Amino acid sequence: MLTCTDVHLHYGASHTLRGVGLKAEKGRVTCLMGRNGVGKTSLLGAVMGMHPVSGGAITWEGDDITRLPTHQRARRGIAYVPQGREIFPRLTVRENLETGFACLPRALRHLPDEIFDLFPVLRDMLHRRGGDLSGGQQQQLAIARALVTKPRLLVLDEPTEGIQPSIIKDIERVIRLLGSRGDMAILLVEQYFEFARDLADDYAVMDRGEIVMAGAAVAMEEAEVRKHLTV
Amino acid sequence: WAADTIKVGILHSLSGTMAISETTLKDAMLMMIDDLNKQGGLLGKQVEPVVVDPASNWPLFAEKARELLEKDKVDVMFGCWTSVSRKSVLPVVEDLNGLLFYPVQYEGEESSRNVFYTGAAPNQQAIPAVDYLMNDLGVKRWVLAGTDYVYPRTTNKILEQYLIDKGVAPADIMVNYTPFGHADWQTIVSDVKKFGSAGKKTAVVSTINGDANVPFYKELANQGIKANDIPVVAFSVGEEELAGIDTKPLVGHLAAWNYFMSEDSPANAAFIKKWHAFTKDTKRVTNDPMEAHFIGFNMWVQAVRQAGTTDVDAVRQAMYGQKVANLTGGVSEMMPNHHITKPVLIGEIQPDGQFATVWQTEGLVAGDAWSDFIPESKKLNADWTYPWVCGNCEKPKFAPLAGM
Amino acid sequence: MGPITRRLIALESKRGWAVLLAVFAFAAVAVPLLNVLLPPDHALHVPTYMVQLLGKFLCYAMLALALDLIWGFAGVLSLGHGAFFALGGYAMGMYMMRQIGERGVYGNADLPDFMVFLNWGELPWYWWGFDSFWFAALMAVAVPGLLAFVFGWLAFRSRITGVYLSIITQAMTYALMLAFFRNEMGFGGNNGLTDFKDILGYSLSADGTKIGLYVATVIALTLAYLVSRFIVGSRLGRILLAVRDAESRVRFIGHSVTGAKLFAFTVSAMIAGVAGALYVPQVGIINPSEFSPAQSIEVAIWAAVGGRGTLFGPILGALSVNGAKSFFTGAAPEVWLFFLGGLFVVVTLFLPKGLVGLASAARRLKRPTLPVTKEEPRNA
Amino acid sequence: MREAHGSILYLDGVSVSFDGFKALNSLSLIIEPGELRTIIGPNGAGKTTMMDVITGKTRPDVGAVLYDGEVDLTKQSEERIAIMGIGRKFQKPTVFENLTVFENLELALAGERRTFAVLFAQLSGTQRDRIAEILATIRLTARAGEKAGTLSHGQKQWLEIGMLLAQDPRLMLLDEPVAGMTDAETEQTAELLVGIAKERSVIVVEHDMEFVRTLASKVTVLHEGSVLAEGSLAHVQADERVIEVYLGR
Amino acid sequence: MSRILAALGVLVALMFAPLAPAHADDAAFAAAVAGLDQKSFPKRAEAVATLGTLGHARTETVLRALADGTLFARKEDRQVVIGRLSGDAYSLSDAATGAPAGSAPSGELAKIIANNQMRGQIQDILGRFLLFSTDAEDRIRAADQVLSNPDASAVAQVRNALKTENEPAVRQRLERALAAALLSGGGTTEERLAAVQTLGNTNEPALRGLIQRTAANDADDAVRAAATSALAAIDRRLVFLDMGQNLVFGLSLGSVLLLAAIGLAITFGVMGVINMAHGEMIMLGAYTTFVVQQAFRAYLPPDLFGLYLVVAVPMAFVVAGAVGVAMERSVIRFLYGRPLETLLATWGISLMLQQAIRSSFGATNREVANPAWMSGAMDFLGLTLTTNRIVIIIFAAAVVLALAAFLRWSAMGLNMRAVTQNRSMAAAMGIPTGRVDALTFGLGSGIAGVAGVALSQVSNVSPSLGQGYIVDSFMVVVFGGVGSLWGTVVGAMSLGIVNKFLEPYSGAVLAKILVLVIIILFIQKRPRGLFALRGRFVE
Ligand SMILES: Nc1ncnc2c1ncn2[C@@H]1O[C@H](COP(=O)(O)OP(=O)(O)OP(=O)(O)O)[C@@H](O)[C@H]1O
Ligand SMILES: Nc1ncnc2c1ncn2[C@@H]1O[C@H](COP(=O)(O)OP(=O)(O)OP(=O)(O)O)[C@@H](O)[C@H]1O
Ligand SMILES: [Mg+2]
Ligand SMILES: [Mg+2]
Repeated sequence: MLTCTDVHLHYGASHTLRGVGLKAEKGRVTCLMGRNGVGKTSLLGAVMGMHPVSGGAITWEGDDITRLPTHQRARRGIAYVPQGREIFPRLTVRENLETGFACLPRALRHLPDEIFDLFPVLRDMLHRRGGDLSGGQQQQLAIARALVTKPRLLVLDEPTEGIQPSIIKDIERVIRLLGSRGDMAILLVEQYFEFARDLADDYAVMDRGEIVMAGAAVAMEEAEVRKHLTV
Repeated sequence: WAADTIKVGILHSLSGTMAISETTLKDAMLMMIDDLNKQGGLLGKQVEPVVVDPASNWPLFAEKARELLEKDKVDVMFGCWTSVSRKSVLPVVEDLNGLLFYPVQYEGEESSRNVFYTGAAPNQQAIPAVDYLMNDLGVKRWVLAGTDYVYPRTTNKILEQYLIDKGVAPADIMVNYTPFGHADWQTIVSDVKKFGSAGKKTAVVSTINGDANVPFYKELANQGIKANDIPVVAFSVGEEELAGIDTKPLVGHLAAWNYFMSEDSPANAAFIKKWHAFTKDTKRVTNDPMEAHFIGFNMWVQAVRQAGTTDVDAVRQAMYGQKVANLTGGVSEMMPNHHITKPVLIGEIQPDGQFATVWQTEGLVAGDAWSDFIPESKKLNADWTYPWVCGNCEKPKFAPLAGM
Repeated sequence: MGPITRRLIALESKRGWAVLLAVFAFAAVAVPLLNVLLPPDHALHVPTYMVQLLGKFLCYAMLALALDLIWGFAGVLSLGHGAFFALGGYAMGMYMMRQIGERGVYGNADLPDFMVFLNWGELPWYWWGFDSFWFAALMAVAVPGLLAFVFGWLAFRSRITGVYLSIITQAMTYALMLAFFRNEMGFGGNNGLTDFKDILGYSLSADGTKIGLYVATVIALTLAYLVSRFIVGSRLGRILLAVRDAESRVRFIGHSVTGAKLFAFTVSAMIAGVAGALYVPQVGIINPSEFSPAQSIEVAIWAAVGGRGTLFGPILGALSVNGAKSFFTGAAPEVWLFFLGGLFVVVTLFLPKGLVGLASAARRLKRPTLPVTKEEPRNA
Repeated sequence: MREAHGSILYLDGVSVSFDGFKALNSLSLIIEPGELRTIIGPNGAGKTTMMDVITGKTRPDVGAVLYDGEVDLTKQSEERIAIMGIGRKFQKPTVFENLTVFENLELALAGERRTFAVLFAQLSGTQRDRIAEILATIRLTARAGEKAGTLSHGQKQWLEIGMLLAQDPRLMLLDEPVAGMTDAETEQTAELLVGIAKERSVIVVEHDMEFVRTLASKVTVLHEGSVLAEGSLAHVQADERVIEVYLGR
Repeated sequence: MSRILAALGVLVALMFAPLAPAHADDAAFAAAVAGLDQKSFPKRAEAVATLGTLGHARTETVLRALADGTLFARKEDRQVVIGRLSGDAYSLSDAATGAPAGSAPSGELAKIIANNQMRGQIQDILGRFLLFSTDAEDRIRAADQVLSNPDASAVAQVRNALKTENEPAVRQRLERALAAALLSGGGTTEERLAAVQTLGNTNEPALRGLIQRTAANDADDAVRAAATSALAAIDRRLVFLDMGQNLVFGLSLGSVLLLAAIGLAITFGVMGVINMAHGEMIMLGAYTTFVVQQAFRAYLPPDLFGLYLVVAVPMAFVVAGAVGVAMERSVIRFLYGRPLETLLATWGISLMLQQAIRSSFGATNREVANPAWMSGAMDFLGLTLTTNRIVIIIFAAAVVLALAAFLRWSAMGLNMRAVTQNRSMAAAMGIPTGRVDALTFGLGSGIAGVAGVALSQVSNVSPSLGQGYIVDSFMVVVFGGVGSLWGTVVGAMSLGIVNKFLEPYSGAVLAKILVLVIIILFIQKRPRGLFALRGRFVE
């Protein structure tokens, strides 16, 4: 289980996360919502160790990972689908996927077929450079790349951005499937309310660097949440 | 100002491209000053070296010279290697009436009241060397290869004129220039080889400068140009440069200087011994510009003693006719044109990195500031003796200096 | 008061002007006075060689300023700025060579000495006109400007950016260096132009001339600074910054990237040319080594040490690096490179914004944003 | 050519290929003045490439791209095209990170473009008001003085839209303008665009069907570089092929 | 004159007995040996000539000693001795008789020095002895000796040698030598015509010169005409040969450029670090070579000396690589994404490294010798290929291929590229970015060090060695297209070749300028280098 307790984060002088607490359990999909600029990405960044937190603790599978460098976290089974795709532009699609091998033992270093079942375009484009793909193709690649690492915690930052509806549906199915398998915790940031609502087992809403609502999805009051999402 | 020491400025690059050559001269100066102090100094005072690093940067030479003269108030400076560094310092020493001893062979065509040239002028190096090749080795075809700057250009111009005067056909002269630090000599060496295969004895007169020599000689060796096929006579390659090259394939190639470390004279043996003791390294070599500094420094010391002061004007006047035993067994004398008399030696490279003298002038040759082979310069006169103060003119130019 | 005047005044804040004036007054008035009025043994006396040294450094500062205009603001790292500097220097050097007249060693009023002894028959055409100071002064600006314009036009039009641009500017200066080394070029080859006697009739060895040149340099630097300030403070300056960040995006909002860069590059080259023209009479020599790529890289180093993109920083950087160099080569001639090299490393690691980073870090506590922009939102 | 006359944008038989891969395949499209057009299509269908062609970023291998019925855009530089009144929001937000939000808008603002003129240009009162208005629209008034680089992803999207508004183009190209926006913001954006389209032509690319519905415009479906279907949203949504390649079941 | 005398002497000697006679006049020989110890070089040369004419059994020994510098005059009695260094002193044997003559320290001996002219004589004399050596190599060398100094006087000997020669390679050489000797005077018209035929299909410049002279000066019209057409044929072939030669020169220059640049293709091309200390990494490699060489000289038997390069390559890689890693960890890693600062910091580091080397090794050049297997030249289809250049071409190719394979196929290679393209995302994929950065930089530096080993073989080793390469290296990497290894290869080769094709026409200085101008113009056409990365991700 991932737990964030009282996480604070600063960019220079600006206090972006102000004591955030969050949990993501294995076998469940935790959805994080909030308006632009409230700190969702920053929180995921804190979980990944992209930016050092200025206070609080993050634990994963019982260990304190607050100060671990990013790649160590990845090696502990945390995979990240960042906002803005962050594809390696000059690596081919295959090579992009293979970067995920870095946290796998040698025996497990192969590309699972499921990935291509989920994103058939990638199979056709294995030799095209990542940077040449269209926006949506890149987004698919980013998700696939995270799955290559066989994660136990999957962190997704607006994974549906720029993806065509039919594939969004596929992604939704996959996330649900992965979530229900029970061995993976999923932390999902999503603006698209219906998508989030349909997927979430748990939810949390952020505003101005704080968690303002949280709980099980079944108990979520849609109107309340929507209020936090409107300006 | 009754300073309690006499200050000697040392203006040699200790970093940058010229450090390769100039660092040694700084060490040599320190050694000689140290030696002098051990013998009781000068005019009852200790001599204090002031070392600066002009870093192979020409404007910095001027800056440092000014600093030495104005801030450190040195009584004399020993320094410079390249002509351009000297040219850069020249206005400064003239402006502030300083004294500079310049120890390197150069292209001539200069005469300054404030500079003493203890290295060779073209007539003390190039012309005798060509004479030797022509008369003793029977060379009929000539390659004049140089780095593209003023010293080689001038020297080659003088030589070309000289050769043509001696009846060499222009077709038998090949002139080639390369950039500074030229590292790829394949084409040129193979051209030389071709040029040399015309059936006439061919020689290369090299004014190739500095770093470029190492790859040049390596290429010569590899393309199999042997000294007895096409000898190369160099004017800028001395013991110091050879120390950086494997000389075994180069045995027999030549150099023309006024001093070789291999000279068999007691003075030289003593000098080398001191040098090895001073540098604590018995492998360190000595070379021609070091000897030039040796002569220049001793002349200056004598002149100061004679004048009883380090005052520049007085010392200058005392310099003329000053005689100093050089390291090759002769006695060099300072001429009124600020050049000295020197023997001209031709040496062949030996496997141990030394030169063996194979020819030398009968007596000593006096340096010419103005070459006889350049029409405009032939008529010029260089004579700085009091009161006819005239360095580059046909008639007196300066009024007698005040107080003299 | 016209809008331009208003903008000129708005270039600096009140404090900015005060500081600028103070520095200017100190440099242009106090330093010469301390030299002339105080006796040489006075503690505050500034010796003439020091004045001359400062003059030389200020020329370097101007060159660094010129580079900052194009590098700091448009992101175009020119590694060939030494070329513009040297060309300006050669223009002035040619004028001073012509001034020597019959006082050359060969007494030939028609030809410079180096041409005489290499047997040149007559003065090459590109030396014509350099008998006139004003022509030379014009050329000192026009030649670098024109070269920059043509070169820049070719390069920017072809969208050569980043290191590619840096390298071709380097190739340019390198090629010019090799060309000027050639004696056939008629610029004195490696020895360059030396042995100058006087400028505008004043003897170069006279203290008065030295101080005059120094003051001229201070004034020129100040003007160059103000011109640069004006440019970077204008909307064009903002476009340059935008070009630095995302060049192609600028095109999509309709601004001409080529035009903006070309303008800055040309102005920058002209400033460098002026710096070179002032430099030569003060150091007494101009030779092709000023074209050497290492020299141009060093200019970038000065700018970086001082703080890129601040105009003032590069000036500070040039002064301090050269001051340090001057000091260390005298004080620790054998090991000074350790000090200088170490200085560069320390500055990068601990002063990421250069020397001015020190000052502005302190100032930022009081002033929240950039001077040019802080007004806008309030009015909006 | 007759068809081109009177249209604001006219694409005919445009093909673009990269190393043999056809990103656009004989694409034809006509936009009328004042029209709002939505373009949808699977990932990789060529939507962004089409915009690249229109704005001069990519040159087509063959085909005609005419603006205003006569200007051949394939012969124009990016600057010229922008000056002629075609503005674009990029799929991946690209703003000038080292300029403030305000300055980003100032540069985009319609007006002087000549190099010497911008050297002396100054903002007039009305221009300032315009920028203020836009800042309010994109809800970045509070951050006007901050460097654009510090904005969050969504805020950069907004800033891009703001820059487009400031540019005041005759033809606006928006590549996924609501990606990363909340549902409420999406709605607002839709309203904004509908408003804008009253005076100028707008082309929007989006995958968000809700948004497309709100726009209530003619929809073009692109697939493998050419037009697959065209018509009202309801019409294309009912098209089997569109469901197959794009919408999914 | 003395040369001809010597030759004549040999001739006489050989006419009496093909191998050196055993009972010549010992007294005359001793006198000639004593004559070597004179101040005047011309006199010494005469003595050498006399030695040649005497054809004494010890002639060869004495002349060899003279050439090798082991012939001395004992200072006290001016006895001419051959000295062999044993310990601090020389053990001596009388030069004239070979009798032991005790030993003496070097101070008591004056070396008898041969000058150029004498060495030439000795070579001629000894060379012709070799025509009858039992070793085919020796005979070829002797024939070449005649060939390079053709002289009418050699005709008889060469004919003699041809009578007994069976080795085809030697025969061919001898025939040419004979032809050359005949053309140099002494041959009949028919013989000369035949000689022109024989030499007409060679390309050696020396022989071309001979034919040219024949075409101009021969007494006989027919011979002149034959020579003229042979000359034309040779010149036609030479045009192609010249092109071939230029190509080889170009490839060789290209390889040097490539080696200098290849490390930079990693640190700058792949990592994006503007590494101004790159040249100093090359320098470190060169100094490592020097140190290894000195160690070999000091501690290992001389016959192993040739292997010092084999040791130097890995050593240089390790030394430069380690310095690179240290540099990366201590400075550069704080500067990623700030290319400006890396420029500044690495410049500072480069200054310090230079000074460090200067302080510890001295400011002057250090001598690095070519091992025997890297010296000399070989003939290939009429092209002279110097061995060290060929080795360098091959070495450069090997380094590039190894590196390309590493980057392409190893996991590390992939990680390197990923890290440099997007550092934080690479970390999120579990790649230890810090280690990868350090190793990448170390690899680039190490390769630069390896390049230093090669460059020490053609160039000088001094503290400012690196400065000489830095500009060219950046030029090559950028011209080829940053980030493309093949670009670097092609860039280096094309610059090398263009330079070498221009040089014969324009001279070295202009060629260099022209190459720079070509780079500037070429970049206009390809603003991102030869092998530009294309695609939508590049702006
Ligand atoms: N690198 C940074 N430097 C300074 N400020 C930053 C930085 N990254 C983000 N911020 C600021 O921190 C705040 C939170 O940003 P964050 O990216 O976490 O928002 P978000 O909730 O993910 O928004 P969005 O939905 O737009 O992606 C924003 O106000 C943003 O401007
Ligand atoms: N430079 C290029 N090199 C190779 N392929 C390219 C290049 N540019 C685009 N493509 C390919 O062209 C196709 C069209 O890309 P484009 O970006 O236009 O798609 P899109 O319709 O905008 O998709 P999305 O909805 O995902 O943004 C894609 O398959 C893409 O991979
Ligand atoms: Mg976000
Ligand atoms: Mg797209």
